[in-house]
Amino acid sequence: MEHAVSDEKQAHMGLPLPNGKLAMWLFLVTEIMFFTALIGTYLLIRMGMPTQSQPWPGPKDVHLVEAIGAFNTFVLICSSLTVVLAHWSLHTNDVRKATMYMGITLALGCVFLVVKAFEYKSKIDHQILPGRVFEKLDGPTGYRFYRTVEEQLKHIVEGHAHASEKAREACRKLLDELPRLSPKEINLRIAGSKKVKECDMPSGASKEVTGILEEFHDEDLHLSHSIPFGNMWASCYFAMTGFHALHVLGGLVVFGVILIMAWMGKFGVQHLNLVEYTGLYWHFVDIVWIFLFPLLYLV
Amino acid sequence: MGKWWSALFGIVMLACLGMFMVAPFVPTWWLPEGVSTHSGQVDALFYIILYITGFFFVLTEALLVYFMYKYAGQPGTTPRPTEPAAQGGFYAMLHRWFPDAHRVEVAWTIVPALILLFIAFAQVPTWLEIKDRSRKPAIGGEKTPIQCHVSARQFEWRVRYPSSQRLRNWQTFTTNEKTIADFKSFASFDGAKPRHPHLDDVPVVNEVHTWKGQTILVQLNTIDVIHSFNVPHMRVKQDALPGRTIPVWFTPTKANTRYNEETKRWEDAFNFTTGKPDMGYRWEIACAELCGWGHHRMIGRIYVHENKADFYRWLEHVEQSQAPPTKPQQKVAAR
Amino acid sequence: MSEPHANGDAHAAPDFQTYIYVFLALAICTILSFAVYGVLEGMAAAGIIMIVAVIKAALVIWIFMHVKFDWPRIYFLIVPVLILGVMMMFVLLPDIVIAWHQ
Amino acid sequence: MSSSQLHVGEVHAHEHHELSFIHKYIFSTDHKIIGIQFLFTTLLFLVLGGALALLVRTQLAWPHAELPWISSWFLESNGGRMTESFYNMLFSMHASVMIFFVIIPLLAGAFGNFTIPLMIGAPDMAFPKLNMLSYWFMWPAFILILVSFFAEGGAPAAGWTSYPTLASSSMPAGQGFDSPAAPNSGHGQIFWLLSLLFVGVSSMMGSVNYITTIINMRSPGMTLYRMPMTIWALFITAILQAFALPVLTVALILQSLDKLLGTTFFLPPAGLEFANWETGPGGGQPLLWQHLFWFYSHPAVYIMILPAMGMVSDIISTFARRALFGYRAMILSIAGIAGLGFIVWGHHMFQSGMDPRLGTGFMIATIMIALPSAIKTFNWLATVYRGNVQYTAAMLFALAFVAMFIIGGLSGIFMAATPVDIYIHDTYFIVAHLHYVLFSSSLLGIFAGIYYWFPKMFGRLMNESLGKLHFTLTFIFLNGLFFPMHILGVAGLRRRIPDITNAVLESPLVSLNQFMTLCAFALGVSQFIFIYNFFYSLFRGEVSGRNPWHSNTLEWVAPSPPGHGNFETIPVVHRWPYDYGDYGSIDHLKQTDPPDPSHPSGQHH
Ligand code: HEA
Ligand code: HEA
Ligand code: CUA
Ligand SMILES: [Cu+2]
Repeated sequence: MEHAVSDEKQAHMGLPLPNGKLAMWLFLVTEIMFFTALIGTYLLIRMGMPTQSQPWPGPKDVHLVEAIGAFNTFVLICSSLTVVLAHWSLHTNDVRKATMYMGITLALGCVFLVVKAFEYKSKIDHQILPGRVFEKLDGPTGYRFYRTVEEQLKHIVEGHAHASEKAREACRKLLDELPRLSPKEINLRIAGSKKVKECDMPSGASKEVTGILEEFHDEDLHLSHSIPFGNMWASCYFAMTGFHALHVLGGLVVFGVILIMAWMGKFGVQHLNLVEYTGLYWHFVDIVWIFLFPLLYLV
Repeated sequence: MGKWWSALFGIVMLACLGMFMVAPFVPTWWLPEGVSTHSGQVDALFYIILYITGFFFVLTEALLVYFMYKYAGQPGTTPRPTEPAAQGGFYAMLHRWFPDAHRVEVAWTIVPALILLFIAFAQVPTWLEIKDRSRKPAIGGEKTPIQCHVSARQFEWRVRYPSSQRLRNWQTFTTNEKTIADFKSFASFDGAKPRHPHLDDVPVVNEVHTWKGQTILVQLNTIDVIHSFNVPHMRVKQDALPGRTIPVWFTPTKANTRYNEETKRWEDAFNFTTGKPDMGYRWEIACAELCGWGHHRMIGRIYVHENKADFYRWLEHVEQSQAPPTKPQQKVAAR
Repeated sequence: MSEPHANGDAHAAPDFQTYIYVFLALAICTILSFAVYGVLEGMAAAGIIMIVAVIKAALVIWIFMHVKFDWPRIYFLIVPVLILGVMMMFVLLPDIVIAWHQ
Repeated sequence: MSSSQLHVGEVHAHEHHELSFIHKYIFSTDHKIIGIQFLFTTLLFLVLGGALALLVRTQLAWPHAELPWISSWFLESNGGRMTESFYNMLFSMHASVMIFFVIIPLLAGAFGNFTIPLMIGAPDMAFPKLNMLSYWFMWPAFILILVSFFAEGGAPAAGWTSYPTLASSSMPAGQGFDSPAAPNSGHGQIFWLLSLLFVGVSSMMGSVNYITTIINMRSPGMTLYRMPMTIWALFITAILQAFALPVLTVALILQSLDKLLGTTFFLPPAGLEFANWETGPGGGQPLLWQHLFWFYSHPAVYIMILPAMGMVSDIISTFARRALFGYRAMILSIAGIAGLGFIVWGHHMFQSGMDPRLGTGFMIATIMIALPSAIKTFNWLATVYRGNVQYTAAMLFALAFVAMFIIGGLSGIFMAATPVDIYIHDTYFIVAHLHYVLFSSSLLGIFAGIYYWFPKMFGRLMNESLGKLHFTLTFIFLNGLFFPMHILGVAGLRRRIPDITNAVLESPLVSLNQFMTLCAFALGVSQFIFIYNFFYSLFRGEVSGRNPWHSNTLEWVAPSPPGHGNFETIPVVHRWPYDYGDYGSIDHLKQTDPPDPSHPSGQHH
């Protein structure tokens, strides 16, 4: 503080806590409320809406790989460690080591984001996006479903996707039959009766049908099918992980700035506070993920 | 000059008070007559609060005006010192936290606290009786309500009654499983559409009918935005929430509908005591939640028939007028 | 910004070893919750997994974020926010979760 | 002692180069300038909000009248008459502007910034740059809210509460940003949401800054229990904001996502059917918005009154020349209001389809809020009691605050009572309540504050006679305007309707509405006195000197207007701020007056 009254007196009247740290904690408090509201929204919607016949989608339904989430958790935990070690090194006057730890943290943060990006890509490929998942298949939605599937099938049949020959054959067959099928039947043919919920069964369908997706386990077959609460799931997933990712990005920017400072030789023990506050923020981001991971992937 | 200000405050506050004194005697300036079984309780609670708050209004404003008058600054006078804080016992404890506490402060904390607690707990029984689902009238016995489904949309109330036959089945005191299931099916909706629709349901628009003394259970729902089922005369108000069906029930204590032989319509706004049409007996369902540009004119009406027979007469009329055109079409409109 | 270094222990920090231990504990917790996910199902699994998550968060807050040292100075921020956050969700439960299933 | 009174001037001797105009008045980091910037911009928005209100009033009084010239200015009119959606837009924007761009930034932004460092004896805020940012983050908000007036489909018209699904419904993915529910809920609503997001970020920065400053930057001797009520109130308000605002931010973000990216947070599972559009399936909860919104917006109403209460406490004590009665009780009751304020949000939702049993809990909490408010009211009265009341314009507005807050608060009790609220909800009774607490209390409190601190801000006094005239007219006409609203509500007039001639209960109330509208116009015109007085005094007012009101608090120790760094010497505080009048020949003892055994402080220790 340029205009600070002498330190000793501030300490006398205020808390024995630097302004920056106090402000950082205040900021974190607002962040806690922010994520509480966000996660609370998710929990309430998730616990409130789904029913026995229309459960909340499991990780498999929405192409979510738990192991990847666990890996990312581990990455963030590591980065939490390195950032606290950076502070510790600076505390013990070891600027070089501190810089190194900062660098590792930055790298780990990047790894996290890259993994996240791949996760996002798989959602986009499978059209598991808010407002894009088909749930009820009657009325105009059914028609849109029909058109989407038609397009996807054409795409596969024309050979742009790396689908296996057999799978492509099945797709060609479905494409031929498409005009004669109702949207619900199309859905059944794609997903198979194990994945299609009772309410989405076309009336009179026999119960054991194996869908194209089931039959070929083909990750590259990007075919839409109905996922009850898929839209809501996607909304929550993207909102929560998206805001978390933005926070990660924010942290990375600060780490980047610190590293540039170090590169320019301007980084030193005088930045102990800066490193500590950044660390506080980074730990908070870590904690958010510690909750997001089980809530989205495991529970 | 200083005293003038207390006069200004006094006059304005008196004018406000006066307005509340006069309003009950101006015909259209006060609560409309309550015509449901619970309206009396609601009004009573209103008056309790009105008297308590009225008392505090007069007390505090009068003190303010009086102090403003009495202690208007005169040059040269210095005010007397504050009374010394009370000491000993309870106060010693109090003074640890409130070094400036006075006896009067304790008093004006505890007395309002008690009054407020009284106000709060006085509300609970009435509130639960009107809204709590455990008090919802159920099928079986003499208290069986008639039931209709109200689906709000921009900007009208779409009302659906069961066919007169099914309604009669509900109303017989010996109900079997099937009627019970039928009765309950009115509450289960998949979005806006009933999960088990009946082809013989009787749809009407913007009118809800029942008869005097008969509880009606409205299954309220909306297909687009939030609306509010607001019947001021019945002291009923309930928002219709997209995606949810909310039960609303009330029992009218007066009738307002008769069959007008001249116009061949069922007409409301009829005062049976005087035997004359009377706009005070038009009970409207005036949507009370902003729902778009037509919100202000989203108005339905409550028709309370004199007795059961009249009600069924009306229901059967509508049923026939809406039956498939194989039957000879009868021109009986609801209004 | 030169901050007043009000008192020495504002920067008192746990030593290197503690950090490593905490890190190991966190890693083990992560594996644990993943294992529970593979083995158990339903509410039991969910409960255990969430408890483990709370433990992890507590460890990070307590040691990594130095709350162990700063607690007397910042509890007045943390306690209310936790109360508020938890309260908000619990108050909404009957309304949004239970009411829907009626 | 002497060592602690170091000269700020000495320390910063090298800093006394002239700042350029831009750095001094535009991108200033000086809390006083920022406060004044907030003051000017928000007063400008007050004029806008007031103009919108007057249009609202016009339509209510003469629902079928063709508006001679106005109609040709606005696009949305049919045959010279205002369209219904245009009316909806008017009150929605009126309320949004008044709440988010006038009252909150005036109280927290203008007065918070101006008074906090001065009254605690600090040279500036803890983070001056952040402070500047918090002002400049308002500008995107200003611009966005103004842009929304010209958005396709019109400005938002779903009320300031923006309930889904009227506000939130969007076209199915890929069908553009129009709204199937109402044309104005399309693009305009999106601008509204983004605008409020910026307001939120700005307020959040402000509140972090205020809390840090008040906790850590107090001058020597300024213990917590020596802080003036203004500071206490602003402190607790900042805490309220820090805790509540993030929740609104989430709500705003979720609704924006619903509108922009097709998420379904507020869309029920089965979707909705509009006249010509069917939304896709949802899975969300319309009620969730109301919970999130009111979780913020109820505490927000206290954000909009507590600072005014603090200011009024100081002003009344100053001009009654008497110690504030029950200082600690006043602090505790503010804290109590704030604490309780977090658990009463459901009282806006009694009729919303919320679980009725929850309603009971919310009702009891709500009614109990009257208790701390009662303590405050009685303490104000007791402060005037045996006082030596100086009727300055500031004091008149402060006393009117008390008188009006009683009315506004008491009407709150009716609505808090769940069964009574069945009838009262969404009628003009609510409108009466909210204007009594927002206009007649908060805004009058703000006027009091402006008259009181004007000399400190600009070094000149406002004209007292004009001030008193302004007060008299405002006081009379606002009661003429707002008090009949209670009657309208009891008679059953619904709020938010452009045409009151439709329903049986409503149509007889037209003439009363016309009377109110005339009062509203008179009220609007009276404000020109204030505007004139403000600008006249800015340049021609009587030079005030340091302490024109003989006040005790620290800001009056500094020069008027205070220079860069506020105080020539760092003030050392020896007593609480309310030592008025009790000491025989001595009229008042400033907080900096050294202790003297013959003149004990009124505060017992
Ligand atoms: C500054 C703003 C402000 C303040 C301070 C308050 C204060 C209070 N408000 Fe108000 N309120 C609003 C702004 C505010 N409100 C707004 C803007 C809305 C409408 C939102 C919308 O829908 O658009 C609203 C709506 C609103 C509702 C919802 C109504 C509805 O929509 O159906 C309710 C219901 O309980 C309520 C209650 C209260 C209560 C109990 C208080 C209490 O804090 C009041 C306490 C004060 C007193 C009681 C007076 C002083 C005490 C005494 C003189 C002692 C003696 C008294 C007794 C013993 C009773 N308010
Ligand atoms: C701080 C908040 C605040 C303030 C100050 C006001 C001030 C006024 N309000 Fe408003 N109002 C609200 C907050 C506020 N209001 C809210 C929250 C709602 C609810 C909205 C909703 O339902 O969503 C509402 C709703 C509302 C309604 C109900 C609309 C409806 O439900 O249909 C009405 C109707 O009369 C109204 C009128 C007025 C009037 C005439 C003023 C007057 O007091 C205004 C007088 C002031 C001025 C005129 C400005 C000062 C003028 C100058 C400095 C210069 C002069 C300028 C000109 C003459 C153009 N307001
Ligand atoms: Cu429907 Cu308002
Ligand atoms: Cu409220």
